[in-house]
Parts: sequence; structure tokens; C-alpha cells
Amino acid sequence: MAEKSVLVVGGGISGIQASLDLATRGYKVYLVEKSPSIGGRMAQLDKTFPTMDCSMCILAPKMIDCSHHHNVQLLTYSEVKGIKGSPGSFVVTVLRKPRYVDETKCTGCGTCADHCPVEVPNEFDEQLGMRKAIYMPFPQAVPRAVTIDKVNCIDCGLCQKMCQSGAVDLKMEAKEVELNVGAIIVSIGFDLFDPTQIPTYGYGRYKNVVTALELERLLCASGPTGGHLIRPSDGKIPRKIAFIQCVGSRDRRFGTTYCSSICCKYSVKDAVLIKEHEPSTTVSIYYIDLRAFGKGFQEFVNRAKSEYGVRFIRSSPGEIKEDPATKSLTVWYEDTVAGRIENQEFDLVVLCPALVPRTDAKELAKVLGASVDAYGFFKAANILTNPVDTTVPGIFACGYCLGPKTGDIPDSIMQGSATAARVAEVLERV
Amino acid sequence: MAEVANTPRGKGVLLCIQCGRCSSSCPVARLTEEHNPRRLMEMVIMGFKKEVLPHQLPWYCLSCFTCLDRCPQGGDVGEVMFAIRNLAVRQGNVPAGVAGQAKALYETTRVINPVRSVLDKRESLGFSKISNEGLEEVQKILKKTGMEKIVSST
Amino acid sequence: MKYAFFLGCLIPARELSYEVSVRKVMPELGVELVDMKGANCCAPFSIQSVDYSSWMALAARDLAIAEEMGMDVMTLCNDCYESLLMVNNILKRNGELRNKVNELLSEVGKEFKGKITVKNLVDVLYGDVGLSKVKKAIKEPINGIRVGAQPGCHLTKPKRIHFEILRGFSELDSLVQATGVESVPYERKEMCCGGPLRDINDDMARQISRQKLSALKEAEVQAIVTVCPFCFLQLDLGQLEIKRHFNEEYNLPVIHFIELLRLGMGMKLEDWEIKAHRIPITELLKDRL
Amino acid sequence: MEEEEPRIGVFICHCGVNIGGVVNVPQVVKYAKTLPNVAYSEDNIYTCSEAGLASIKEAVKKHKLNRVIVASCTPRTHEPLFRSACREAGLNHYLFEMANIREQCSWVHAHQQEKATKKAKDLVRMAAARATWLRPQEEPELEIKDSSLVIGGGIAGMTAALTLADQGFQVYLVEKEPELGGNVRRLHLLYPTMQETRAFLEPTIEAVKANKHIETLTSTTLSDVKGYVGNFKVTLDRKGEKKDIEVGTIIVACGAMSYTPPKGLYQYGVFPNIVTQLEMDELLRNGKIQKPPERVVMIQCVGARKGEIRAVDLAGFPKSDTARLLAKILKAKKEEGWPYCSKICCMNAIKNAILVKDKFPETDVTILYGDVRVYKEYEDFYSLAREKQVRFVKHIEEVPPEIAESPDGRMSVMAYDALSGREMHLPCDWVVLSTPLIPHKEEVILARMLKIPISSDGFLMEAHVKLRPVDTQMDGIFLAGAASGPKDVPESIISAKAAAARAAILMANKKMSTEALTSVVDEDECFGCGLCEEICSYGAHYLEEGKSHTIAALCRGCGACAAECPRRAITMQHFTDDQVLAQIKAGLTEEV
Repeated sequence: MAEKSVLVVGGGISGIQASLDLATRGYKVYLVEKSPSIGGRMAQLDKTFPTMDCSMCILAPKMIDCSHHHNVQLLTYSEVKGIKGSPGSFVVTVLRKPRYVDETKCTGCGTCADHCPVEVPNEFDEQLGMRKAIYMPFPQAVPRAVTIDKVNCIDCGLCQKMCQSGAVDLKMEAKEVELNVGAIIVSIGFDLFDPTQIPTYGYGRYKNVVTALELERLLCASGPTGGHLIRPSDGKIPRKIAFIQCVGSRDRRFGTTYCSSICCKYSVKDAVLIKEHEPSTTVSIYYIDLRAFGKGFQEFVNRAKSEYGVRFIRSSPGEIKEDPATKSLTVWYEDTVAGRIENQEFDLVVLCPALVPRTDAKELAKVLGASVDAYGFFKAANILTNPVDTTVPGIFACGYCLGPKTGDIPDSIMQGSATAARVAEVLERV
Repeated sequence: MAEVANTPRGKGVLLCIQCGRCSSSCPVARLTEEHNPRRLMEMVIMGFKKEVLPHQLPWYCLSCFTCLDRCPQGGDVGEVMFAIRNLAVRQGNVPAGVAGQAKALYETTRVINPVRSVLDKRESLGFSKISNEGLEEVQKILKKTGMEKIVSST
Repeated sequence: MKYAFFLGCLIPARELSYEVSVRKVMPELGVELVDMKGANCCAPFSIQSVDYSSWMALAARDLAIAEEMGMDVMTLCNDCYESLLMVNNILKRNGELRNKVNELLSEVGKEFKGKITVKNLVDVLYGDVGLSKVKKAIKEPINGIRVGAQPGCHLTKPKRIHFEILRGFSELDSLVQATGVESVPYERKEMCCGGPLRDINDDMARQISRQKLSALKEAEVQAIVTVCPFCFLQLDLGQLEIKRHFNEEYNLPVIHFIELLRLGMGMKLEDWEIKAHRIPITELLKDRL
Repeated sequence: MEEEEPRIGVFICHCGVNIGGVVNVPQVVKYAKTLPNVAYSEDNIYTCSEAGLASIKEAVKKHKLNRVIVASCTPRTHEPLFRSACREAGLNHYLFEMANIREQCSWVHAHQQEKATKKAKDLVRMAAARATWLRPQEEPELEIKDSSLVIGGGIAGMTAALTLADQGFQVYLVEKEPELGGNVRRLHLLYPTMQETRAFLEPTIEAVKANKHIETLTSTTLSDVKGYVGNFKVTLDRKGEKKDIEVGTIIVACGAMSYTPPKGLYQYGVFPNIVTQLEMDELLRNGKIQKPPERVVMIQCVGARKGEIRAVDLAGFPKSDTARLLAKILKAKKEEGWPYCSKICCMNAIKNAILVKDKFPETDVTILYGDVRVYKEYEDFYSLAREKQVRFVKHIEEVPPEIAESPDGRMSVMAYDALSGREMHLPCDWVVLSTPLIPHKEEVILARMLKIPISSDGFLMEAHVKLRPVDTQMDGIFLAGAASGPKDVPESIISAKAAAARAAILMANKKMSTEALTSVVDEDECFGCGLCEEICSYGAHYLEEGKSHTIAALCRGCGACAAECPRRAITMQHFTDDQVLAQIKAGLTEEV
């Protein structure tokens, strides 16, 4: 029955939290995820501050809870296409893109992928690692089923031959399903600002200039390098690493005037992780204002300085130049506190790009009839009093799709639970 | 601060967050400690008038506008520089070269004038004459804007 | 194609050879240049440093003259170009300021209406004449020469005000390449020639030029191609000054783009024009002069 | 089930390269097979993945396993997962045992692969030894009352109360002050919307009062909390008169308070016109400042980002003994300041700066900061302040601002502007100190009554700072608002709704089952000395007719009582002496 069921769009940590809270509360939850697996951004991270738990290790159980929960129905590789009705009785049309693999039959044994002749960069690894045309984005993927990416598939049919359980179905077609739900929660997360828009930093041209998310994959044990931090250009271990804050954040030129809220914090975390990997590495963090707010972060920064010897320089570098021979990078910056303009050579430079709305956020907002704010994030009904309500009654939002008002993972989780509360408020109101 | 901020080319100073992208991009600042566009902005914000206006500081800038392209806030140091210079000039701080051009402009409508031989050459080539027919109008305008006073005072 | 031809101060006074080539080449490409009677100095950065409203008024007066002629302006000098372009943009968008300026202009019976656009040599050749037509005009391509093109700051910077016509190095490069020479990339190509500090802080100006020149040397170019007469002056005459002050020799011939084009089209330079280059170009272009 | 032969299955996880990169997993698998009672062993790339779990279930059936060991990571995150796998395989999940060969082995011995492999074998051997002694356990089921106690009538407390009441749950909202509203009541306008506090506070208070499911008790404090999740028995004290209520869940929204600098810090309490941001807020709201000041100087991080909680502060404080811990922290911090960033102060300062500027455009407002921490969209608010010509001066720790009397009898602030490298002397009429939010003293009593630990920053501690930000280690008790750390209004509202959601889950389900890992008293052995009652931090033991009894729902299975009991009359279910001793013995015997 509609009034007892909820649609959650986006299977990241906030969407998962909302789903589990509602499901455990007794609601029927449809969790729609665009990509082949739930998990979202948190799944891509290496370790998380302050417990330094491996991100996937603490996320995986929640992902699996979702797939096991009798009240949760996963609709991965699916997108919301239309919506009718009103709070209490929405009718939502969901497009189930063809996976060309029967989820119920696939055991995720991976034999098909082993034999697939087509190799392409893996989105989940930020293009740093490779995957096959029939693939599971990462080992802990939920549901545990492979997907054929038809764009790159050459229809050799090998996977079908190899599959023991006859799960591959190359004829599979997209189909639309209609869901009756009482309320909707949007939790589609964020994309990264494209650093090529700031040419002086050379991202895209210089191999050893990477984004922070790429770094997370390079640090991650289950990442493309098996957790060994190496330079993309030559596979050498970087000895001098720089982090550059506010790449696209606090920037009027691109309309991203806001502070992305998390970069300073994860940079300090990554710096410490790198130091633990290779104590001899020198790590420099270039910042404008070091925004280490929130529980335990200031103390953590103090430790990063005193115990780990991480360098903090108040400066936003003007440009990066690559030495064509060594592929090492010279960063031009001013130590604004010392008032000195200097340049320093690094083996690896990590850019911390602004967090921006998903490319399809506006489109989804249009489908749902919800408004977006000046930056293109989902607009809160009232950022003070109704922070997780969208402008449409019965439709709520949590996580970074609401914009940087989300600090980090705990905030996303709190928002996830908060939307669960709002749903209950609306559907249980007595 | 207000004196600069309230001029058309100076308002950028209010947007500055002192990130240092301008200074580390500035070709002059890389050559001399003296010139630091970021610090100059800070000094303007903090109102260190005496340390800025009477000195060389405002006159290092090339106006190459690299900073305009790189400033994340639209702080436009390169633009603000003109607002600062306008104030400096009114305090009599104006390099001879600039004063000379201003004077020439007021007296001939152009900042550089051809020598005799060049004029002859142009004539032989049948090019249009270098005339000062705009002079009267130009001087009228410059009297109004007060530039004439500045020219005569320097 | 008719343009109000804004000559500026520097060219007629110091770089007559530039003007000659322009007047010879442009008609061949179907461009008619009409002199602006009574035009005054564009009010370059030196003047802007002295007084804001004078800048506005002087530039607006020139623009008003062009408007009376009913033609877009074509400039040669980057400094004139940036000045006129900025004022044109600002006054077109800021009504309040426009009224102030027009108050001043009314004293001399002129008015800024904002009906025209400001273009430079590259705009006209690339945007209006068109690359293909330029290529066609090249009868005797100048092959086998490596040059470094110096766009000069105010051809492209700041990006946000250069929106009326798309503009960047690539357009200039493709025009230069059209003449047959090879335009090679070099370090910090976007950087300044140092010219703006001439007469204000000569030493600094020369040091900036040195950076430019050594970058070009490193890229192993045989010559520098300029569009802006200031860049030309600074890099050409500048080399002599640098030799005097730092005892460094670069010996990089500097040549106006329009001259290169002229040669490519099969016209010859006259002796006095060749001599106008302080770093001799005879060695480099001997078989073409 | 007396007593079929133990048949143990051992599943060893590579955890990608986390374990497999160091420990020679296949060797350990081979070794496991040689251990007594081990009927089956295999390795998995990720045992926690669906494939891993599937193969556990399969093996249980195929090899008739009646014990399961997973050698992988920490039970803290993964035990529930593997237990449910056992359940799904038809095995009582107390027949599951875990060996941590990652945190306790591969991660700490990353550079000693051989030794690590040996240690992994030891850990597996020990786990197997214990598994042999494992017995199935039944989990007691609890009734959950569908009523809730919300402690604190601030914006967080009211929001939580309304959220629950709207779902039909009975709520008792307790506020120690005579009226609702909390800290927000003291504020004039709220950033970033700059809407009048009253305009949104009053309607909320009205809504609370009007809601038939909420019983509001102002001027009321807690005098005692007994019971456990689902069945808390709370005694309230309303101006001396006691009132007993029974609730299923408790939401702690006790908030925080603004730090008052000690006399003399930045001349606070010495010169008249030196106030905190909160005091300035009140001055502005009551129009107490008539004469346009020439200059107002604000100083950030007064009493924040200072010092650190030193290890000694925490030494010897069991998590449960929160009272002494906080008392000690409060004392130390009073002078030294607090180590954390209170995160709302920058915005408060900017808000007040803008208010001053709007009221007195001619007044110069200068803010001395270390970092401008206006995160999220608040950046735009910072820009607005700059456009209003508020000045921001970055100072550095080495040269803190100094306040002196200036010749003209006013104050003068000496500040070092790090970004121009120059000293500034700012004669001014007002100095405003931005002070952090700090824990209430009452928190001590609360924490003790509710048995929730306090984290090193002095605020109430979450169950897991990342994954369970509004839960506490006590089932049925949740945290809302600034009780767990500084928050501004939107953040408080979100956390309050989150806490309400978590509480609602329990109450809506009406019942829950608890861990069987509890203490059991052998009444024949017990002679009623009462040591267990004394030692228990959770009030799980009580004496009756000279014998000790356990309240299973309260027992956290810490084992303190069992260790203390002179007659060894207390057994920890699922951690029996047999099990632990067998494990120790196996640990001490060399690899076979």
C-alpha cells in the first residue's frame, strides 16, 4: 500500500541510512540507484577520520543489510523517469536499464569477466584502474551481480558461454516499472568540479596532478594499485606530495562561491595516512583558511602538525608547471603569512576540487517538480527550520545533493535519519 | 579602504580573501620582494595609507592582467591598482614617464609625437596628416575632469 | 569591409613601417580602412593611472567619432585596443556612468551611443576576413622558419571582457602559420613583454623582457612575431638595452605579423622598412627581402 | 542440544590485500584443517561480501557444521553480519566465533609477514579452542513502551518532541528553566537568513504547548533514572515535588553553554566595554548601544582551539565514570581554554559585525581571526560582510592581540596583521570576544544517571562518531543538538529529527531482543556480599533475600561482577570460564 511505502533515490550512505531506518521502522522501501551497485561515494574512500576504519569495511555491512532486509527492494541500474500524485500517494515511474544479466541468477563468481576480451577504465576507480565490459564495479558490490556495459561490449558472447548459471541475457531490454509510494527521499550525492577549468593547475595535461578522489583510490587497499601510493606517470613512490585546497570552491568565476566543507578535513586525514604509509614522505597542504571544524578535527590538525610533521602553508598557489623530463611538478605559491613568493618541486600534486551538483540533478529536480538553489543543489524548503524538506511536499532530501550544508559522513547519516523522521511525520500524522 | 573601495576600479578590494594566487602568478612579484599585489590589497584594506601612496609600491604593476584571470573572487588587483594610482597621483606621487605622457596628451592629444623626419616620410607616402584638430575638444574635457590641474601641478 | 582605422600614438610616431604594411596589405584582403579625423589618444594605462573619468571621456570621444562614421573600430596596438574595448563594454552596460560621460562629451558636441564594436587586427583578419581567405592570399609561403608568436597581454587578458569575439593564442597562431612559418609553443607565452613599465620602471621592464626572451631562446625560435607595437618596441629595442645593461645577447629578430603576411603575399619590404628593425632581419629573410 | 560432536568450519578472509597482502592465507587454511574439531576450512577474498556469506551458508549445510569461525577483521563492525549468516544457515548465532587477524595481526605486523602468518595461526587456533565450548543461547525479548522522555526544551529538544508527537508517541519534554527556548532564546537574529529569532521560536513553542501528545514540564530536572531500553523509570523533580514516569526511550537534548572567559583574559571583566558575542547580541537587540562607536574589535577563538586534553586528563577514567572525568576537564579548561573549534563562532561574529555595520555604517568593525571558518554556503555571508567593509585581520598564535588603555581613556587593541606583516594599534569603544560552546555542568549528573560516557572534548559521546552520530552506547538513549558537540540551529534541528527517527524505530516495533551475553548468578554459590551490585556501572545487579540477581536488559556483559565475585558465583553467558580458559590454553601451547 502506497502510504506505507517510500522511494529513496540514490544509494549512497545517506540514502542507505534513510532506507534502513524506514525499513526497520516497518515501511516498504524502494531504493533506486543509477549505477550497478549501491554504496555511493563513501564506497570509494580509503579510510575515514577519526577511527581510521577502512571506509568500505564499515559501509559494507550496511549495504548488505539493505540487500537482506525484507522491507528493502533494491532497484539498481535504474532511474526515476516520472512522478504523479501527491504526498501519501505518489506514482513513480522507474526505468530499469538493461543489465543484460539476471540479478537473481548471477552469483558474481566473475568467470565471465575473466574471459571478457574488452578492457576499459573503471569509473569506480576514477578511471585509474581497468574493468571488463562485463563487470562488477568493486568486489563488495551490492547486489552481487555483474553488468554488461553495452557501449563497450563487442557482443562476442563469450560471457554467455562461460556463465555456469545462465545469467547472461544479451537480449534483455529496458523496462519501466510503476511504484506506488507515500513519500520520496532524494539522496543522489555530488559530483566533482572539473579541474581542467583551471588550466594553470594542469589537471588533465600533467599526469601527476590528481584529484583527491583519485588519491583515495590510489591509497585504498582494494584500489587499482592495491593500496600502494604511486605516481601515475612512472609508478614511482612519491616522496614529496602537495595538497591544494579550494580548487573551484570559494570561486566566483564558476558560481561555486561556497565552501565545500570537507576538503580541509579529508586532506589532513589523507596527509596522515600517507605519513603512515611512508613516514619519510613530506606532505604540504596549501590552504586559504584551514577549516577544521567539527568533532575532534582541530585536535587532529594539531597532531598532524606536531606528531606527523605535515606542513601547512596559508596560500592558494597561482600555477603548476611540469618538468617535461621528470614529470615532476613545480608549484608556484606565496606563503602569505611570511609574505614570500616561492616555488617548490613535488612528485605528486593533489587537487581538492569543489563538490558540485550531480550533472543530472537539475533533470531529476525537474521530474520531481522540486526547485534547486543558486548553485544547482536541491533547495531546502527552509534552510533554518525545514532543512531536509524540498520545495515539494512529501519529497525530502538528504546528503550532499542538498549542497555543502552537509559536512561529512556523520552529517549525511544524520540527514538520512532526519528524512526518515520527516517521512514518518508526514505519513503517520495523527 | 573606503577611498579605494568606493571607486569604480577599486571595489574589487572588498572581495579579496588574501589567497595569494595573484602574487604567485605576478611576473613582477616573482622578481622583486618589493612588489606583492596580495599584500598591497591587504595594506589597502587595513588602511595603511602612508605606507602605500607616497611610495613606489603602486607603480610596479605591469597591468598584464594575469591576476584578473586567476583571482577566484574577482578581486581584480590589476584593476584596483589604478584606483590606488589615481590616489597616489593626487598626492604628487607620479613617475616622470607618466607625467610626461599626460602632459603631452593635454598639449597635443597624443602621448607620443612624431619627429619632423617621420612627418615628412608620412607625407611622401601620402598618408593622412597627423593633426591636432581634436585638441580644443580634448582640453575642454580634461579641464572638466580636473586632469588639467594634475598635469600642471606635476 | 570598412573600418574606422584607429592608428594610436606609437605607430605613426615610432613604427611607421607597421602602418605601411597595414595600409598595403589590408586592401588586398578586401578591407577598407578609413582614417578617424580628430581622434585623440586612446588613454592608455599611463593615463588611466592618472585619472579615471578622463580615461572614460577620452576613449568615449574616440568611440563617438567612429560611431559618427558608422563603422566598427580597428586598432593595431593592444594598449589602444584594451582601452577602447573596456570603455566600450563598460559604457554599453553601465547606463549611469554613460550619462556622466555623455555629460562631458556634450560639452564638445559628441555623444557615446554604444552602437559599434572594437576590434583588433587579429579579430578582423581571423573573424571578418577569414583564415581561408588569408591562406589563399599567400602566394609565396615563407617555409622553414621557427618563430615564437607574442600575442601580448591585452589580446586575451582578462578573459571575461574579451567576449565579443572568441580570441586566444590559437587564432593568432593559425594566422601566423598561414604565412608558412612554424609558430612554436614556448614557456609562459601568455606573459608580458615588460613594455608597460617602460619609462616607469625601466629596469624592471628589462628584466621581464629577459624572461620572455630566454623562454623564446629555449624554444629555439629564429624570430619573434608580434602584433602589438609595444611588444615590438620592447623586444626589439629592448634587446639592445639588455645587451647594454646585462651584457646578454639574444639576437632574435622581431617582426610585425603584418610584415610577415605582406612577404607571404609576395610583396617586398623597402630598404628603410628593413632597417626599422633594430635586430637585423636580413640574415633570416635574405632570399625574401 | 546435548551433545553432538563439535564440527567447526573456519573461513579465512583476505580482505583484499589488507590481510592477504601480509598473512599467507592459504597456509593458515591448511593449518586450520589440522586443528581438533575443525571439519572444514576455506579462504575468501572478502568473507563479508555476499559471495563470502553465501559460501558460509553453503558449507554449514554441506559439511554439517555446528560451529563457525571467521578469521578476518573486528567483531565490532562485522560480527552481526556473520551471525545473521549463521542464523540464515539454521545455526544459533552464538555458535559463531571471530578471530581478528587484521587489526590485531596483518595491520600491526605489516612488515613481518612470516611472524604475522604464525600469529594468524595462533589466533585461529585459540578461536577454535573456544568455539568447541560455545553453546547456543536464547535472547530475551523486551517490551518497548511507546512513550519518550526528551531532556532539554531548547530548539533541539522541542524539535525532537514534536517529531515524535506528530507520529502519535507520548512525549515528556523536560526543561530545567522556567520557559522553553534554550540558548536560542538569548539570540536576536539567526544567521544566515537573519530572520528574527522570535518569529520562528514562538510558533515552535506554541506548537509544543498545543500538541496533545506532549507533556511539557518546565523548571523540572531529573532526579533519578532506573530501568532500561523500553522500560525506563524516571523520577522528575519539579521545584521539590517528585513525579514518576515510565518511558520507552530517552532523547538527551541538554544543549551546551557559552564559555565565559575568566576575569582578566583579554581584560574581560577589567575594562567595562569588553563583552562576549552573546552579550553583544543582547546589547544590540535591546538598543543598549546608542552612541555610534568609532570602532568595534572582535577577537575570535577566545578559549577555543587552545591547549589539548592531555592523556593524563583521561588516565584512569573508566568510560562509565563520566562524572569525575568531566569535572576534571571543566576545571582544567576554565583557565586553559578548550581544544576544539566551536565552529559557530565565526558566523556569530560576522552576524554581529553586519548588525553593527547596518546600525552604524560609519563604525569600523575589525575581526581578529586565526582562520575564517565559514563553511558551506556561509561563505557568501562572509563575502557580504566584506562588501559591507568589515575588516578581517589574521593574527598568529605567536603574537596574540593585546588590549591596553589608550591615552584618551578608551581601549586600544594591539594586533599583528600576519598578512601585511605589520602591527596595528586600534583604538576602540567595544571589544567583543567570540567564545566557544562548552558542555553544561549538569551534563555530569545526566551522564552519570544515564550511564553514557563523555568524550575527551567534554561532550556526551556517540555510539560511533561516524556511523552512529545520534545513538549512544546505551540502547534506547539518543543524543540531539549540541549535547554531543557545538551545533548551530539547522544542524541541531537535523540531529534532533535524526534522534527522533532512531527512537521511533524502537517504539514503533514495540519490542526488541537483547544480547544473551549477560551475567548469571548461581544462587547456591552466591552469599549476598553485594560486591557485584557495587561494581556494576549499569545497575544490572540487585540484592534480594540475600542473593544477587541480574537485570539482563541492563547488563552490558562487561564481566566486572564475575571478576569481582569472591565465590565465583557469577558466570558470563557466552564468555564462560571454560571458553576463555580453553582459549588461553590454546594460546600458550605452541603451534602444532
